[in-house]
Amino acid sequence: MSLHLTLRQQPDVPLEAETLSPDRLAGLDAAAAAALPVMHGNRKAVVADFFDVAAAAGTDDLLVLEGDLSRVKRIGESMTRGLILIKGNAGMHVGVDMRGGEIVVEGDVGDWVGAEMLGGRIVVKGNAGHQAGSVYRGGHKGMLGGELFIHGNAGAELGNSMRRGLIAVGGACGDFAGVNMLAGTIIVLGEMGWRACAGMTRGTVVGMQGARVLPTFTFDCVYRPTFLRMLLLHLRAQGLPVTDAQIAGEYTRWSGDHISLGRGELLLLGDSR
Amino acid sequence: MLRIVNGRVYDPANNIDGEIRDICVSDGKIVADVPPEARSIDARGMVVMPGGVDMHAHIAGPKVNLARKLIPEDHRRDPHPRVGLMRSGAGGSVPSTFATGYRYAMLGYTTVMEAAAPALGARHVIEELHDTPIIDKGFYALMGNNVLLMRLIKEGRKDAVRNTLAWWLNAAKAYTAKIVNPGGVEMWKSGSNNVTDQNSTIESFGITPLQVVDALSLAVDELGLPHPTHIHCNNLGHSGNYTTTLETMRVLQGRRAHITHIQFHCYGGKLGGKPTSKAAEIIEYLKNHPETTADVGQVMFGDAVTMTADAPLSYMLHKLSGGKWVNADVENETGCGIVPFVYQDSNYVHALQWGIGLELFLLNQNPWQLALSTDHPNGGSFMNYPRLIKLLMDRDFRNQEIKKVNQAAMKKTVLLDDLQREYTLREIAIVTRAGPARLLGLKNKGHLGAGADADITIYEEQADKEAMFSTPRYVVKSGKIIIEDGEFRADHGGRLLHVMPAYDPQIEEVIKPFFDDFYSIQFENYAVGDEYLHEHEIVPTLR
Amino acid sequence: MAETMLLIPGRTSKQGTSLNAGKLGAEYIEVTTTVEINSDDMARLGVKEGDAVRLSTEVGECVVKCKARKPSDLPAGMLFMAYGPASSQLVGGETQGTGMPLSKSFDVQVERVA
Amino acid sequence: MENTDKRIIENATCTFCGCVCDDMILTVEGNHITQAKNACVLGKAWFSEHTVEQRPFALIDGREAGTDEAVEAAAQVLANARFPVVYGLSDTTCEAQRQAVAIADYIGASIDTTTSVCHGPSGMAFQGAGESTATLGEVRNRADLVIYWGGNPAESHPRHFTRYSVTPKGMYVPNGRKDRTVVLVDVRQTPSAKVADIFLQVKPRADFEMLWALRALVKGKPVDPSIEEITGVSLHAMKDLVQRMKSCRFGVLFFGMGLTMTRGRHYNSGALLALATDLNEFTHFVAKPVRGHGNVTGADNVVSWQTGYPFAVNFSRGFPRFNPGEFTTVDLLARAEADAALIIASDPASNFPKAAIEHLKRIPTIVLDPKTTVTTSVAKISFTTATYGINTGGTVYRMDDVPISLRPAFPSPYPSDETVLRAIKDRVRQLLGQTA
Repeated sequence: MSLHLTLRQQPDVPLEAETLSPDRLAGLDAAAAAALPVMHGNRKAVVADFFDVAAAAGTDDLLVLEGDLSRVKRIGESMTRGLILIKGNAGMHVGVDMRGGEIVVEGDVGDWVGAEMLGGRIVVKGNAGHQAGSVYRGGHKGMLGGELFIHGNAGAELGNSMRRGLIAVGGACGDFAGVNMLAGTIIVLGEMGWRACAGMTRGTVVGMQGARVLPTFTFDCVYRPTFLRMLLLHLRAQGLPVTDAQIAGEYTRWSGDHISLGRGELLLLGDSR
Repeated sequence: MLRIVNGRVYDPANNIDGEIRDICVSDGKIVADVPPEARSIDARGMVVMPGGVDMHAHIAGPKVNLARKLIPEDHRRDPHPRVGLMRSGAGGSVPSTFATGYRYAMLGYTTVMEAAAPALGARHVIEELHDTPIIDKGFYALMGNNVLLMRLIKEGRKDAVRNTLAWWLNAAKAYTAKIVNPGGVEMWKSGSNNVTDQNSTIESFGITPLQVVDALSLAVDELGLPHPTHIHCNNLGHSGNYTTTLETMRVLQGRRAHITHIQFHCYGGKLGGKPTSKAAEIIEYLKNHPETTADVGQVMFGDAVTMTADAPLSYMLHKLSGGKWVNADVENETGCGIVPFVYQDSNYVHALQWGIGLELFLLNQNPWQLALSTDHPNGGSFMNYPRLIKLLMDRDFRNQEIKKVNQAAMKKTVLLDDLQREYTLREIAIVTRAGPARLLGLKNKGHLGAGADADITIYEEQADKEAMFSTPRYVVKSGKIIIEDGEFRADHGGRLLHVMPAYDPQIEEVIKPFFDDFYSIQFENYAVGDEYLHEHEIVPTLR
Repeated sequence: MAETMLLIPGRTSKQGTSLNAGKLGAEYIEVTTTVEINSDDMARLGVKEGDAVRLSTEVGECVVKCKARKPSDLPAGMLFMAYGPASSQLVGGETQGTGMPLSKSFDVQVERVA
Repeated sequence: MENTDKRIIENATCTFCGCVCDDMILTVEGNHITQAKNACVLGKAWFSEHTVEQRPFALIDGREAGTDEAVEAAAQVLANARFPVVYGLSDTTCEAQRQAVAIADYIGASIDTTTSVCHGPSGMAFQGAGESTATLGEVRNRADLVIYWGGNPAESHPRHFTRYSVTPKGMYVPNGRKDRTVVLVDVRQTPSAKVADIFLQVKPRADFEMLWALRALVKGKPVDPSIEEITGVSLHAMKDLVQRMKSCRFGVLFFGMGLTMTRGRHYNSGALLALATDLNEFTHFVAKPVRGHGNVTGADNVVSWQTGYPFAVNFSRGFPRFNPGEFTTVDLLARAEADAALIIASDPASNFPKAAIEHLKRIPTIVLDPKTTVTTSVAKISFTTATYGINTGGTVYRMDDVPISLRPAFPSPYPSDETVLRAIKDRVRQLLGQTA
C-alpha cells in the first residue's frame, strides 16, 4: 500500500517533516500516517494538520507528496529505501544524510538538497538551491555517495567538500562549484559560476560552457576522456540534455588546486587554453 | 534537611570504607544528625560517595569558547535538549556551558576546575562559569609565560615575584597559578618556535624554564595557596620528554608541586622518533616523593579537541592532523592553540598514550597522589570517566580492550602482562573525589564528615561499573537534591572558588608602569570587580 | 541613458558621527543619501555636484545626490556611498546560504534624474 | 533629581566601535558628557550626543505605555509566536545578551546577531579551518608588518592605528611607526591609504583571486600570469608582498567587510585566514577581523558559550541548531518565515535588504533602543532603554575578545536592556508554564 499526501494547508511558518520518508511510513495505513508528528515552527503538530492522507494500492515503499511544499523541510532525511515522488516544489534539506532509495522532485527544491548524503538517488526536475550535495558548515566531508541529478539550475557551493558520488546539473550553477572537493564527480551542462574547484584536492569537475579557471590551476592537455563519454551517455539516459558534441568532444584538462594537494581536475569542453 | 539511610558509604578521607551508615544534611552541609522529620532517602543497595571533583578540565573561558565556535559539526551530532526548567545546549567534545554543568552533574561530579585561563580573560572565564550550573568551580591563571614575572625572575627579585603573583591572582580571582610550557609559549610568539628543553634559554629574558618553575613555585608556597603551582611541563607529547618531567620534578623536590596530565610527559625514545613508555620511571619518582602529585590525563579513543596554552605544541599537532587550527596569542601573558583530534586505537602513538595512562593508574600504589583526569577535552571528554573507571575496576574488560588496540604499542607497556590490579570502590572514591579535593586544599570537599559541603552522589551498585558510574540515582549539591532516580529535579548555580593571597600594595608601582607600556587595556580596568562574583567562596591560604 | 556601475556602500566618519545624533536626523539622512562618483563619470553622465541621480537594481531604487571625487581616489565606474536606508533599497535578500546579502561591490544602474 | 555637579570619570570605555578604547576621561555635567578626552571623532559624537532624551518609556502600537505594560505585551507576542527571531545585540552588554539568549531558548526562537551581516562569513571561514590570531596588545608590542585588507579604519575605527597597530611603541618595536611596515589592500584609495607605506589597489571582486595567488606564492606553487589581469595587481608587487610577509618577525592581517560583503563572502575571509595560517611555516603571523559595533564580539561569545554556535542559532526543536542561510535574520525575514521579532539595539529596518525590511513591517516587532530609529518606528512595541557604557555598567568584549567592564557616566531614568529582557524572560516563562 502506498501513501499519497496532498498539502491541504500551507504552513504559516516552516514545517519540519523528516517523518515523510518510506522508512517511517512503510506499513502504516492512512490514519496512522496522518497522526505522525511534524514540527510547525516551535509547536508540535501532526501530518493531518497540513496534509490529506490517502492510501493506494502499490508498494509500501512509495510515498507521493503533492502540492507546493517549498516550506516543508527535511523530506526524506536519512532515508534508506523506497521512492518519494514530490509533485511540486520542496523545501530545504531534502534527502540529507540519505543512504538509499530515490527521491524525485518535479518542481524546485530548496537549499542543501542531498547534503552529506551517502547513497541513493535524488532527481530534481526543476531548480535546486544552494549547497546541493554539500557539507554543512564546519564539516569536512560533503556528499559521500549516491547520485544527485538536477535538471534545472543549481545555486552556489554545489558539491562543497564532496567525497564520493555523482552530481549532474542540466542548467547553470553558482559560484564555488566543487569547492574543497575531496573526490567524486560533478558535471555541469550549463554555465558555471566563478571560482569552481577552489581548494580541491582530488575529484573531477566537468564544464561545458567554459569557466574562469583559477590562477592556481595548471594546463595539462586537450583530450577525449573515455570515462566521460560513458558518463554522459548515462546522464542522457536519465533525461539530462547531453548533446552529441559533448559526448564526442575534446576537453581541456586543468589540474589543481595547487593551493592544496593539486590532484583534482577541471575538464572544460573544447580547447580552453 | 536530609538523611540518607542504608547506603554503603565510601568516604576514604574519614577512613570509611563501605560501611552502612547514615549521612545527614542540613543547610547545605553534612551534619552529625538531623531531626526525624527530615526527608529520608533509602539508599539500600547503593553506594554513597562525596560528589566528584575534577581538578583539571577545560570548561570555560576564551580558548574553550574559541573551540566551541570551531566545531559546529561536532555539536550537531550531540544536541542537549532543554528539559523542564533548565536550559538547552550543545554537547560533543566541547559542550556549551549549561550542558557542561548538567553533564558533569549527570556523572555525579560537583566540583570542577578550569585548568588554564589567561588573567586578561578572567572576566570571560567567570561569566562562563556563572553560566555553568550545578557545580562549584574555579580556574587556574596562566603565569608561566608572563613577561613581567619573567623579567622579575631574571632580576632575582623574589619578593616582587611573590607580590606580583599575588596581585595577579587577586586581580583575576583565580584559584592558583598555572605554568604551561614555561618560556616556550613566549618563544613561539616571538617567532622562534619553542624552547628545546627545561634548561634552554628563553630568548629576550636570559633565564631557563626551570628557573621560572622554581621561582613561581617558591612564590606560591610562600603565599600558602591551598593548591600548589599546577605545572604543564615543557616538551609535552615529544618522545623522550620524561627526562624533562623528571628534572622539573627534581627542581621542586621537598616542596609541594602538582604535575598535570603527566601521561603526556612520560615518553621515552628519541626526539622526533617513536615514543616508548616511561610510566614506571615516573611512578618510581612519585613513590619516593610524596610531596609531588599529579593527575593522569588519560587518553580515550574517539573524538577529542586539543586545547592548550602550549601554542607551539598545538602547531605541531596541526601539522600532524592537517586539519583545523586555532592560534590565539594573549599579550604579555600566554598563548593558546586548538586542534580537533581523533585518537585511534589502531594508531601506535595513540594506543601507547592510552596504555601509558593505564600503566600510571595501575602501577601507582598511592591513589592520593595521582588524580583521575582526561585533561578534558584534550585526552577525550569527561563523559568518558565511567568507561575509564571500568578499565580500572574490571580486569577482564581491560584485558579485552587491550587486545583490540595497536599491539606494537601494547608491547611497549606492562599491560600485556595481565596486571591483576583492580581498583576498589575506595580507590575510585580517592582518585575521583577525596584525592583531588585534598590536592586542591579544599577542606570541605571530597569527604562526608560533619562540616563538609553536602555534595553527595549515590550510585546503584552494578557489576558493570561503566553503567554504574554513568547514571547516579541521586546527586545532591549543597544539600539540594539535583538528580533523583536518574532525572534532573532542580537547578542550582554553584559557586566560584578563588583565593585572595595577601600582598604588599606597593607592588602596583612595579606593575602599573608595565601596563602603561605594554598592555592594550588600562591598568585600572584590569582587575575583575566583585560584581562578577555572584556566589563565591574565598578559599583561605595556609598562612 | 542609464549606465551600469559598481556600488560600494561603506562606513564614513560623517555617517558615524551623525548616527549618534540620531538616525532620523537631517544630517544622517543627508550623509546616507549622497553618492560619490568619479568626476570623469559625472561629466559623461552630464551631472554636476549636488545633482540627483537614480540608482537602481533588480530589487529597488533610490535617488541620491552626487558628490565628485578625483579619479585617483575613486576609479572610473565605481560609486561609493555611506550605508543607510537608501543603499538598503538596492540590496537583494538572497544570501546564498550564508546569511550575508551581497552588500558591497554590486552592479547598479545609474541615471540622471531630470 | 539631576546631578548638576561637574564630575570626572577616568578610564571610562567608549563602546561606539569594536576598538572599545578604555582610556576615556569624561567630564560629566548633569545629564551631559561635556568632554571626552582621548576619544576619536566618532567617540566624541557618541559621548556628546547620548544625553537623556524625553521619550516615552515605551510605545505599544504607537500609544505611550509604561515599561511593565509593554513587557506584558511583548511577552504575549513572543509566547504566542511559532517562529520568532531574536536579533541585534551588538550594542548592548553581555549581561543583556545572556538574557536575550535565554528568551530565545525558552520560547523556541531563532537567535542571531548583527554578526551575520558583518563578519558572519569570517566566522564561517573560521569554522572551516581555524585562524591564527592575537590580542591587540601583541600587535602593539610585536608587529613589524601590518596589512589592512578591505577595510577603512581611518573612518570606521579611527584609533586603531594610533592605539593598537601602527604608531604605538611596543616591546619589540620600540620606535613605533618607524619599526613597522604598513600595507593597505583595497579597491579604492580610502583615507586609510595615507597611513600605508604600500597601497595595492585590487580590482573589485578579485580579492579572492589575489589572496589565492599570494597563498600559492607563499607555498612556492605556480601562479598563472593571468592573475595580473584579473586583480589589477602586478605579480611583481605580489611577490614583493610575499617576501615581506615571509621575512617579517610578526605580521598581522587586519580585514574588513570589503571581503565579507562582496562576492565570495566567507571564502574571501577564509582565503585571508588561510594565508595567515600558511605564513606560520616561516614566521609568526596572525589575522584579525576588524569588528564594527562596540560589543558584537561579546555577542559572538555569549551566543557561543550558551548554545555552542556563534550566530544563526535556532531553538525551535528544543535545542540549539546552527545554519547560516537558514536561521540568519536576513533569510528568515526575506523568505517571510519569521512571525515575530525581538530586536535589541540594532536597526535592521534601516540597513537590511529591502525584502527583509518589508517582512519586518508585516510582523509584530518588539524593539529595545535608547534612540528612535527606523526600526523603532515600525515596531509594534518599543522600549526606550538606557545607553550601555554611558548610563549602565556591564561587560563588553573588544574585537580581540578581551572583556572590559564599563564605567557609566550618569544614570538614566530608562531601564537597561538587561532589566527589560529579564522581565520579558520571566513573563514568557510564566506564560509558557515553565516556572516551578
